[in-house]
Amino acid sequence: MHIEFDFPAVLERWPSFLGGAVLTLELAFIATLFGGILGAIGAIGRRSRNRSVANICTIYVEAIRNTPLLVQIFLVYFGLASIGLKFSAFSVAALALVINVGAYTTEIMRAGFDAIPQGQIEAAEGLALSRLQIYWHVILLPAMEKVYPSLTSQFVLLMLASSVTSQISAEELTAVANYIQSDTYRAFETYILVALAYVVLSLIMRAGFWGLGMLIFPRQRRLGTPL
Amino acid sequence: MGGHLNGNHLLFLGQGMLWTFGLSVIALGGGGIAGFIVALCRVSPSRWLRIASGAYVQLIQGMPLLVIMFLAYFGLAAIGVQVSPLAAVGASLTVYVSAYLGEIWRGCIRSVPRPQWEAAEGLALSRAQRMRMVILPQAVRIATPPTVGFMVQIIKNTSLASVVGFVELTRAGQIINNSLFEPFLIYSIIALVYFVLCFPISRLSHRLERRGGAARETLTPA
Amino acid sequence: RADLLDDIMKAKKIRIATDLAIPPSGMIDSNLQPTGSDVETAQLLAKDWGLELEFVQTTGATRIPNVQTGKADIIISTLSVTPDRAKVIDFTKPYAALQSVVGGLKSLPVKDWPDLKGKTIAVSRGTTQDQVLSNMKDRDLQIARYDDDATMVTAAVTGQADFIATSATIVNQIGVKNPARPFEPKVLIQTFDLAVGLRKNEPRLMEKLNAWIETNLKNGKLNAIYKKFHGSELPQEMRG
Amino acid sequence: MPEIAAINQKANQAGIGPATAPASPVVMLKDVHKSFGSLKVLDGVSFEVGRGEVTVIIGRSGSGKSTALRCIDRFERINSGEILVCGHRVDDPGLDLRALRQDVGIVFQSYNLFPHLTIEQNIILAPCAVKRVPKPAAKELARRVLAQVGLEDKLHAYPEQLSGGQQQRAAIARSLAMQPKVMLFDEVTSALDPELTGEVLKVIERLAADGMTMVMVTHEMGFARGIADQIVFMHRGRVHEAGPPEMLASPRTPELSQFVGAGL
Amino acid sequence: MPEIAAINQKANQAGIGPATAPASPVVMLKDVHKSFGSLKVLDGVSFEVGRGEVTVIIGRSGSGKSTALRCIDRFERINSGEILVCGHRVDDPGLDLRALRQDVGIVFQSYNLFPHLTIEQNIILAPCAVKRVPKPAAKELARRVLAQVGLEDKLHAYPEQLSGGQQQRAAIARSLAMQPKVMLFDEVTSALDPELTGEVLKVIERLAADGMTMVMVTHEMGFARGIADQIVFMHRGRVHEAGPPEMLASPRTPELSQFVGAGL
Ligand SMILES: Nc1ncnc2c1ncn2[C@@H]1O[C@H](COP(=O)(O)OP(=O)(O)OP(=O)(O)O)[C@@H](O)[C@H]1O
Ligand SMILES: Nc1ncnc2c1ncn2[C@@H]1O[C@H](COP(=O)(O)OP(=O)(O)OP(=O)(O)O)[C@@H](O)[C@H]1O
Ligand SMILES: [Mg+2]
Ligand SMILES: [Mg+2]
Repeated sequence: MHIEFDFPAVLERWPSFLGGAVLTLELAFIATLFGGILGAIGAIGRRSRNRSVANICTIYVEAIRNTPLLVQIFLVYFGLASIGLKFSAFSVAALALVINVGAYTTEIMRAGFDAIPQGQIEAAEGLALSRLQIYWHVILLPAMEKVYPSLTSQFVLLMLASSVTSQISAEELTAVANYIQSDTYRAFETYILVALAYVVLSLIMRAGFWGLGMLIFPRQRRLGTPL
Repeated sequence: MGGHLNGNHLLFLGQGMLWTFGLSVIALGGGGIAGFIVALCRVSPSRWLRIASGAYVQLIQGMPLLVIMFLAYFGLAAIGVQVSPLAAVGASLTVYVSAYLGEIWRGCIRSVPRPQWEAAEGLALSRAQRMRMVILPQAVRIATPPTVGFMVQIIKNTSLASVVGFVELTRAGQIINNSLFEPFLIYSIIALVYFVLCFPISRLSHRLERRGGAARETLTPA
Repeated sequence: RADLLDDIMKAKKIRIATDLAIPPSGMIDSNLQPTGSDVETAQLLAKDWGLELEFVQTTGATRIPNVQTGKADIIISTLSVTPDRAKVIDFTKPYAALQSVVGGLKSLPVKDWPDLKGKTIAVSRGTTQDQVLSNMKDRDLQIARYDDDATMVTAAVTGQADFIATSATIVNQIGVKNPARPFEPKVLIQTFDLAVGLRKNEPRLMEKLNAWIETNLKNGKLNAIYKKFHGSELPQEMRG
Repeated sequence: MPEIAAINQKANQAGIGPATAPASPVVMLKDVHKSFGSLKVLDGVSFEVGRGEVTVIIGRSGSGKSTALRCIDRFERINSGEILVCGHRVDDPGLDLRALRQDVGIVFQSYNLFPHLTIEQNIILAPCAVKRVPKPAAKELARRVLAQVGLEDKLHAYPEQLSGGQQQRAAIARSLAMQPKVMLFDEVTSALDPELTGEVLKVIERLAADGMTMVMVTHEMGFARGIADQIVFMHRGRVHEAGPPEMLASPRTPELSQFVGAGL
Repeated sequence: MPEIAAINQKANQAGIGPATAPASPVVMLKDVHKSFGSLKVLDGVSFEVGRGEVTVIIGRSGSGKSTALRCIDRFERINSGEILVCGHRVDDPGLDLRALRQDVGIVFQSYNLFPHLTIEQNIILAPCAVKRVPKPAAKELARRVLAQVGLEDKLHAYPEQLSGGQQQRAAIARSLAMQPKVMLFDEVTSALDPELTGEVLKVIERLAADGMTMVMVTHEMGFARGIADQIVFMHRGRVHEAGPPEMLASPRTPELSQFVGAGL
């Protein structure tokens, strides 16, 4: 074949790569934080005794999980603009990602909530704790502990999926890669580097989640149970 | 440029949908078999097999599918191996799906309670017999809901096959949109089609999950 | 190693990489047939050389790898020539040119570059417009990059963008889609030469393509195709 | 043991020692019926428990013992009948659940300590969250109830670091920290080996001696005989026989005699 | 009961009745040491079990009873010492594991029936897969061993449709179907209520009466006293006392006397 690899030609753009990687991480962070909160609320909603609350949460989950992220991003970005609300691409990208990962998190957290033995909840009820107190003190943390691996995988997946926000002018890693590759026409070098960058980012995220796990699950820290 | 959505366009989307469907079948068929092997390696008594398959899973799960497809199609060609688009996409999806399903299934095999493994061992069953007669039948019941749930992801992810020239549902929509400039209409239609493809599967997964939940409880007597 | 031209002639078939999602150069018509200026150029070439034509569907990002790895023979897909790109693939003589402008809302009082200071301009990522504007560091422009023309146009139609940098043809199209937001060309950026791309070191094919382009620019066929889709003539000096 | 005295102050102030006869009942079930779907589980259960009294419920598996206990703390809602606990009308749909549960402590077979909290955190959770006891006072309280069950040194351990018997005692301490007026125990020793069982039963014996009102389901016949003021033998959702512990020695019905004989 | 006789044919052919003294030992542990990481669990355990003998291991939780039992069937590998079972050198790394396990049947506290198979399928699984018994013969065998444990009517039930005691008896039947020479039981009744416990113990008593060699861990002291030829009291990973059942009545060490007394 007639391909001579020239990594330096692409590598010299490392500040752009770095900028893109940082933006990707920022998006992932915001989506993880708020998506996590949204997911916890959604999961509580899905288990609510109030039928309409539960139904709304179910519709949210099903609508998001069964349509592509790209389409959701377009609908949010252009939809908001059509009704006169103009936000930066970054805000919209972050918003769309939060909504998206919130739906997945809802399902995962619900499974975690369901996995808390009924006996635990009854013991808490027997201690006169209110429903909210039970969620907060007895269910939330152990449930998160149980589903922590799936939860973190989902967030890493989200980070990888955030590449589609390049479509609406968010300058994350893939966007930068596309720019560099069309500027230099060095597609292979760019794609190989971007693959490496994503692997590194996902390792960073996993390490971060591991550290976070150590922090919020003190029992794991004390007893050394592997997460 | 311009013009209005007509029957031909819908036909075009329909063809795209068929590709989406076909690619999904390939992904799940190939990925299912490979994933099964990965899962077995992940629980293998051999340390090296476990480590190697673990690294494989980590690597693949750290890469966007788009990049895997790109490297499979163009990267292999660059080192002199010409592959057809279908082969490249099939291989990429197989590799990608195998990493995820392998990991899901490993969890399911692992979640068959330890005493069950020991009971089988105590009956002098060989390792293969234990797997086949005792562990796998139980793991399958646990594995069905997450596997079916993962199918939904794959159906949506086949859209990335456009990178090697497949005009599946999303790409078909893009092409039509780029000549009609009706993004709302077209993307809403695409969303709807995906929803129609995916929703029944999601529901199925829920139903199975509820039944699987009951099954799981019976796995740990007393 | 084999010569690409011989291969093409032996196969009686030429495989041309074209992105069918970049109107008005490549798109599909309402009968789902490929159409656009690049498409007709490709068809003309195949006819002249007596070859069967196969379009290799690409996206913007995969045009180059497709010829590098031999999955397509040449690219006719609004490739504009830059020195960086010329290190990776070879370009023929230009067969067309693209007039790029900054278009803006009719109602906005913008006449020249200074008026665009601090304004956000939407472009298609990685296009030559993108490169040129990105290099205008002193003009203090904000650039929003979209993945393709359609998304960029949608941004303009819905109000996410008040300025776009693209061809004049596309700028005029926006008002048709949303009469409430008519756009007009405001500032001329530059006229870019568009060339056919092929993998490096194929001198015989290059020679034959150059000859063909020269002939068809002279006889006006390429100009006619261009005018049909872009609404304007090719620049005088190109027509020879 | 001054701590125990403090906890049981009220009972003692009322002048009721462990051995005196019941005054007005603290727990009363009257013709309680309860079905799960078509399965009748309680079929007209009635009994009373006086202040400071220990009632032991026995019966074979599935006879409805746990269900009866759970109805008392409104973990199950009954279909008909009347339940009165410390002045709360448990059968009333408008019952203030949390007020009821402040007066009633319940401990199950599976200890159900919260695994992510240390023993101290397990104990102070409810007093702090429900009764708004300030943290330092709650910690003091935790130390006191743990001493009561002989676990003062396990304050900062996590449940999984404790043996089964220790976990069960910690669960009892957690209930005690809410200073309940009645304690319910559902087979609290049946997951334990004889030695651990002994530890837990000793704790319960001490509670009884201090005048705590208790209802317990147990299979430990010897223990039941020793501690109970009243024994309730359930069979097929009914109270088949009830009376003082001596009734175990001379069963009136063949069912009870079979049950007592079965354990070898 | 001709079936039982058939199963225990070999023992009887050897002329060894239930009450006779042991001949050459079927199970022998000699100075067995076993650690989990830094935790020493077995610290020089030795005992022997003769053909047709019943040995009961007792001791408090964590003393290493289960571990000792598991070492006999090579579920755990020992660090040093010697284990000989039916002529198999269990401590030998090159041991033919599956041959050993054809000679040894083991039953755990959690019955571990395979939930996806009927009782019959549970029972014929190993004979068909391991010993290549043809299906019809295996089914005949299943019927026989189920009759032995009093469950002939449950052939086609799934485990979850059985009560705990029935599940445990089915698990014993499954082991019997492999016609083992030794049976190991690890607290097989401790998840059961007194009545169900009685059912299971009766089955084991019958096995003992028919001359099966058995090693069992149990907390049922009364039962141990009645059935054992030898009692092994473990404490902190050692055999603290061993001897005939009468030793329970007059413990020589304070540990045993505390253990025996603790259960109230
Ligand atoms: N939530 C429930 N739904 C349906 N049936 C139930 C439920 N809880 C209990 N039962 C049934 O009610 C009957 C009585 O159960 P209960 O737990 O009160 O018995 P028990 O006397 O406590 O038995 P055990 O000694 O085994 O604990 C049983 O047949 C049981 O299967
Ligand atoms: N796989 C293991 N890894 C680490 N420690 C273990 C393991 N299995 C058992 N232990 C430890 O070894 C010790 C002895 O355990 P073992 O199960 O033999 O006791 P036991 O006498 O059977 O007790 P119990 O009556 O509670 O069943 C315990 O301290 C236990 O925690
Ligand atoms: Mg019960
Ligand atoms: Mg044990």
